[in-house]
Amino acid sequence: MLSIENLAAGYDRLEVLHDISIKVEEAGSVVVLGPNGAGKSTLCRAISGLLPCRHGKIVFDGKDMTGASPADRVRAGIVQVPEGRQVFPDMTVLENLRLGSWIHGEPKGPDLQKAFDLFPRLAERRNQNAGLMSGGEQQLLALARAMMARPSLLLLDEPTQGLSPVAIEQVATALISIRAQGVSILLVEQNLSLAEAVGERAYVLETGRCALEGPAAELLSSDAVAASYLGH
Amino acid sequence: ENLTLGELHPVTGPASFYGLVMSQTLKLRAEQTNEKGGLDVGGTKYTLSIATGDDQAQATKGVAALRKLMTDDVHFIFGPLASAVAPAVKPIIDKQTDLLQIIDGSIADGVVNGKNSFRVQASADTYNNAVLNYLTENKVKSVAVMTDRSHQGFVMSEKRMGESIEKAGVKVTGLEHFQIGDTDFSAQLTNLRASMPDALVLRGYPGEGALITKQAEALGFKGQIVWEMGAPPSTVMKNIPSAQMDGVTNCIPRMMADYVRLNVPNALKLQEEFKKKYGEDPGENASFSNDAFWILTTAMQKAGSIKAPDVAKALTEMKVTDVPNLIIQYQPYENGLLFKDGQANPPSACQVWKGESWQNPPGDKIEMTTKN
Amino acid sequence: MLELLPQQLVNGLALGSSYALIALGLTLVFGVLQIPNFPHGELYMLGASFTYVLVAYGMNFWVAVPIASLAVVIVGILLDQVGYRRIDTGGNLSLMISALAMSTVLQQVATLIWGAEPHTTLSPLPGVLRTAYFSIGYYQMLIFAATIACWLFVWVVLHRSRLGLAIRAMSQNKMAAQLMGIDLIWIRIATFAIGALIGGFAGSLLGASFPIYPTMGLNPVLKAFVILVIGGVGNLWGAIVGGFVLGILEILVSAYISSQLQDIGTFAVLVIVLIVRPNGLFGRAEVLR
Amino acid sequence: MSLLSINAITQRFGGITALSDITMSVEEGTIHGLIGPNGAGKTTLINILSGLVKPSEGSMEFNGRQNGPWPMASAVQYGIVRTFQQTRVFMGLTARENLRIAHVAGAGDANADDLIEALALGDVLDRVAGELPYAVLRRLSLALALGLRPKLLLLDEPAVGLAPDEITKMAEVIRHFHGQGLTVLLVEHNMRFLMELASRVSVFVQGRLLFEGTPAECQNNPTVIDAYLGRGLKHVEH
Amino acid sequence: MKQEITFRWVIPAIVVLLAVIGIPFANDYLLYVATIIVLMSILAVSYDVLLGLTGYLSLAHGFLYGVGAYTTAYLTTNSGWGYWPALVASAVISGVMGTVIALVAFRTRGIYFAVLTLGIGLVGYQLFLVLEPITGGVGGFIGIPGLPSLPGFADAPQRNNLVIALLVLAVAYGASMLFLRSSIGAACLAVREDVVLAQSLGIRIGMARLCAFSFSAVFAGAAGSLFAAISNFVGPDDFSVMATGFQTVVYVVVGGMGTLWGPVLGAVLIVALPEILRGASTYAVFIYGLILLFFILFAPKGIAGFLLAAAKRMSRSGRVVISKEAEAR
Ligand SMILES: Nc1ncnc2c1ncn2[C@@H]1O[C@H](COP(=O)(O)OP(=O)(O)OP(=O)(O)O)[C@@H](O)[C@H]1O
Ligand SMILES: Nc1ncnc2c1ncn2[C@@H]1O[C@H](COP(=O)(O)OP(=O)(O)OP(=O)(O)O)[C@@H](O)[C@H]1O
Ligand SMILES: [Mg+2]
Ligand SMILES: [Mg+2]
Repeated sequence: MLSIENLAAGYDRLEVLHDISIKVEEAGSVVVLGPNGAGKSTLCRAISGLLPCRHGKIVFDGKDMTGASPADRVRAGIVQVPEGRQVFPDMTVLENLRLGSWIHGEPKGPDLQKAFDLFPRLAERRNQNAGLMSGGEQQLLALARAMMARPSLLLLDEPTQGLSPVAIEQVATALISIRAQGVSILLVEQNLSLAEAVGERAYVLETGRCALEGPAAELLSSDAVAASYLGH
Repeated sequence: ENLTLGELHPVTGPASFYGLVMSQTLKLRAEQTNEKGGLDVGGTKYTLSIATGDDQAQATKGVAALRKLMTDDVHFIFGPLASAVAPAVKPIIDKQTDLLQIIDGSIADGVVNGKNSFRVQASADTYNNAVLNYLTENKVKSVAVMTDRSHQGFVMSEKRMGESIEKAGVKVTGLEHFQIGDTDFSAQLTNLRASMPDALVLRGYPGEGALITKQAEALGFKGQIVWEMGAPPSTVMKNIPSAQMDGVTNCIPRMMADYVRLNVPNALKLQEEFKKKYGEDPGENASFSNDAFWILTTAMQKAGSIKAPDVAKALTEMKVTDVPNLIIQYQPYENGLLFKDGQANPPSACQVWKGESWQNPPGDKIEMTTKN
Repeated sequence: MLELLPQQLVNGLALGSSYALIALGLTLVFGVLQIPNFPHGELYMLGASFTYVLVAYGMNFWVAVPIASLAVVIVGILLDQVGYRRIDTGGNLSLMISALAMSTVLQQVATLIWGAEPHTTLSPLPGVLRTAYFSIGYYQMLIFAATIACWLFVWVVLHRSRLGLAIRAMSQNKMAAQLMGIDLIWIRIATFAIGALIGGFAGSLLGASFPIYPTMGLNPVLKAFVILVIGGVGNLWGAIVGGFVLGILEILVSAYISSQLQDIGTFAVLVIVLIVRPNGLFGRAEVLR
Repeated sequence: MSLLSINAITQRFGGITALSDITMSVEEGTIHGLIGPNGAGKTTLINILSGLVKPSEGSMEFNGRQNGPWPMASAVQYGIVRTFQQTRVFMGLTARENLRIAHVAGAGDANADDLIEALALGDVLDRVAGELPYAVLRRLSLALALGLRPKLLLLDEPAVGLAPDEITKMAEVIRHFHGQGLTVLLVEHNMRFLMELASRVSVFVQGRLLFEGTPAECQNNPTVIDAYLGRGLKHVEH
Repeated sequence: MKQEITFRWVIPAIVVLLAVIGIPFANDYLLYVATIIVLMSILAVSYDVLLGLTGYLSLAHGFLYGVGAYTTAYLTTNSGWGYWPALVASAVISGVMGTVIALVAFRTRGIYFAVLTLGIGLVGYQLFLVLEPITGGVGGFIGIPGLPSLPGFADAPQRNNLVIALLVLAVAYGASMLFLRSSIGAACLAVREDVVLAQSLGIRIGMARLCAFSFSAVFAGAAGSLFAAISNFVGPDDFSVMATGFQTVVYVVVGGMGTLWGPVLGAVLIVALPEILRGASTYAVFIYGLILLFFILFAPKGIAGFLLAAAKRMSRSGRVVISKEAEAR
């Protein structure tokens, strides 16, 4: 579904990612781990087109997306839940969700209903401005909003930041169920339990390079991860 | 020999419409003089050139421009036009002994010293008296006055004018103000209309004048409208349909177009020459610049010197009849002198709008005081 | 004097509607893109000048208005692409200087083409409605109607259209808007186009009652900023109400206090409004998180 | 003696009651945990205690002083300092300037070196905060608060978004300053982190104080498990 | 950062050097233009303390500059004061005015602050027009005594003016540097970057920004006072919002905000440019606008930002600063 070859990206004169290659299978799920500042978010931005590729190739669904605009990528099905929520603060919850389904025109009733079923808090607060929600509530909104776009590849950049344990459980359930519907997932996560629950394959980034890669279950329990990632 | 004469006029900026013509007139005159072999002063032939100091009608810019002219060894200055600039350059000019200024534009109070600064343009009082004469001659009983409060000359003489109107037995029913660039005068006009004056006097620039005239009519003012402003028909027409101007009277010192209409030969000559060179009409203020040029050069010839103090002395002793080529028919002071305390005295009159332009009222005659 | 009040209020409404019309486009661009678009005054001037030129060449006024307004749209989009897009992340103040510079350049271009002298297109709708209490020009009534129509138009675009949703999204979070699949470039162009359209339209209409000259936009744009703030930034309704408030205030001060103190009175009231309501009449306080 | 006591604080936003009738206290010298589902009102409480938001009802006492809450500047002066859930430092200034501001604002005695060392900021002092990695920003924001030498530090999710090794560092820092006598009110969703540090825990649900006890009691309380901890994931497995 | 500190000394050194070399030879016109540049630099440097340090955009400073000018005009012409006491009085009165304005204006922020001060500036300008007995109305104030001569400059008034203006600039620059380094300066920075965070750190933000405003008002008054004495004439037009008020912002932004030396360069460029363009006559303003546009487009952080980046590149020491701010919002 998504294949990234020898990608390099960065900010101004600072190159953050060097020579990254990652594959996400159709309906597959990949977790990306790594210490702070490893370049995980940068990777997400490069995939969704917010940052230009300096080198390498991004192929999605058989099409070369390397130079495509963010909007084109969204229309192709690559949808990101950005790090740090990024809701539209002065718009209501409902409007935020409407924007989620921007590429499809007005949101379909069932899509909305699904989002509200998943996170009832959003239904309760549908007319509250998103900026007035608590941190965790905003995070849930960001997630629901991304689902509204009916992605074929969902990029999640630390979606559990600031979520309570129960909410993380809900998110895990949701992710597992949308994967079951055939959506591919690329998940950046610090929370290993979620990573384990959702991921099939795992990559570990370190200072902008792929340090380790392998089946998630294996990798996450290996000593190598403990050494490179947990800092023990 | 070369002789550079300086000018302070706004050739750029919003006032350039007025300033540019003056600058062009001076250049035209200098060129013609050079074509005739230059200006003969005491046996030496001087080739004239005009150095333009663009003041953009702003005080600080004007001072810088004057300083630049002075460092370029210029000792004679025409201008300024803008009343913001005239007082700002005054302290510098007052202090200078080898600098001579002839104001051809500003009518501000207190900018002429009669020693090394002279003015060929009228003073504000001349403007005001033109209106006053009109009011008394036409037996107007009551009048309301609207003044552009950013116009130095008009504002500073406003009180004097009000007093003299009352003294002449005309009732002042209201005094209102506006500002250049304003576009809505309805509040003032509503008030003034309610005070029911026979006449409404507008003091400022034609752009606003036309708008006020238009809006006064829309608000139902039926009395006589009297302008007190230099108002070339081209500008007036651009702001108001000519039909709505019918019957408006303008009382000011006579200017270029007026002299052309009265067939004053020098005016016709300038009109023709200017049109030939620049392709358009010279506009109102050209007459002042033209006359300033001739007055200065004649004074130089009379003094036989191009030293400013000598020329200044010649100016104080100059008679109206001494200067050839004048357009404006200056009224001589005692002994036929052109200046008194540095101020010349151009005659004023009223013109009435008819059809597409100002017309001299029937029977209007000009008393010729100069060689023409 | 009180018997003149109806007339003065009508005067104020007429003046206010011209202010509001100019402020509307500015509010849109400022509210959405946070760009202090000083050249909005020049767009206004160009709307008037283009109309003048077209009418001078014999075109019917009502045909000239839409053509001139559309021509201004092109200039508006150019302004953005040349002067703002490059420095969009450079902070508000560099945008402001850029705006001032472009204002100057446009004024000068207009001076070089048409000269500094004022022009007017003759009013296409002369005539005055006279009642027992007040009189008002038909054309002023038309402008009043145009103002309300423009406000409705912008309101519908912003709050009832998909484009509007995207415009608001962009104004709140550019990055997230991109992630929704919104093409920022086009939204930006659309915003500027609408802003310029209204600016040009305002100039085109008002040019038939006011003199047209290169710096004619200066005063209106300053007033428009004042209105923007009185109403509350980004609030369309505020722009309309602010425009009328300012118009009526100016008239009342000038009528009942002194025409010499017109500006002092008006701006003193502005100062008081802001002291009492630091975010304008309809502005909301910023949320602190 | 309680350093901080909160008396019947209620906070309403329009129709929403974010906090209702909260009464609790924080003992001097403890690390007091505060947990609860998203939107329970934890941040709102911190906002109130630090003087950013005025409560609809209720009062607080701090360090023998009555009639709180106080405006922010006074609260800081009395020794109540907070951090923010979303990282907040002076992004356009260097780390050094950031610290200087905190230093200037604080009492002024030179604990700066101690801070820089404890928070491992020595290498980044001359870099503009905006270009620093997230984890360092998180520490820098803590350094700003600590630079004021507070008595009571209100921490709003200090570990959020941090990788495990950084979380360990963060815990060490908090423990270090706690060892110097600092009292902490700690809001956090990372249970392992919180349970390791806190000696008492309060649980908010929907703006109400649901439970208060030791971490162990808390983890075993069925209502807390239902409302907050959940059962499915091995949540403590960080 | 190191380059920044170097520039802070290098630029004044260059100014002094130019003055020492240039003053004996320059003609009156150059001296006058240089004097105006120095006056504007005084305005710009002190204004930078407000705009650059706290981020508050005031458009009332044209008015405060005018207050200084009219105070000196009135005191020296009508009340027979000597110049130096009048200078001090002008600075004080303008400072007090500034403080009052600040107390009112700081209830707002952002664009609201800018427009509120714009309103105050407009009212102030109108007051100059209306308060005729004190200000002379539209006609202005004529016949203001010039600056007293310094020893050795008695017969070169233009040189004398420039030297005195330079001395005041030195005072303004020095005071601004001290302000920047003081604890209030630090507090101002905090206010500019993040008001809420500043408050949460216990900074009395009201006090900090008030000090910055008053400080800039004092020097605006001093600059105005010099202007009155140097021109021997003051009229309202120089103090309108569109004139000095906006111009000061332009000096600071084009020069480079928050650096103190940048605004001096800004003032040099913006004041000198129209003089250089005098030859272009009708095209002058057009070219001026284009150059201004060019500068801001290609050096959005001002001349100072441009120079600093160049210096950095040369010493190849660092990376360009990209702030995360935009994203965090
Ligand atoms: N906008 C930016 N400008 C400059 N540098 C940046 C920017 N964003 C990130 N960086 C730098 O790029 C590097 C990688 O950052 P990135 O955000 O991709 O890391 P990450 O793995 O997502 O970390 P975290 O776990 O903290 O989210 C860091 O050194 C960071 O400082
Ligand atoms: N200014 C406000 N206006 C309206 N509602 C608000 C406001 N501030 C907070 N709320 C609501 O109050 C509730 C409590 O918010 P708070 O931020 O305190 O939650 P929290 O416990 O910190 O949650 P989280 O763990 O997600 O950060 C939320 O439902 C939020 O939507
Ligand atoms: Mg990240
Ligand atoms: Mg919270």
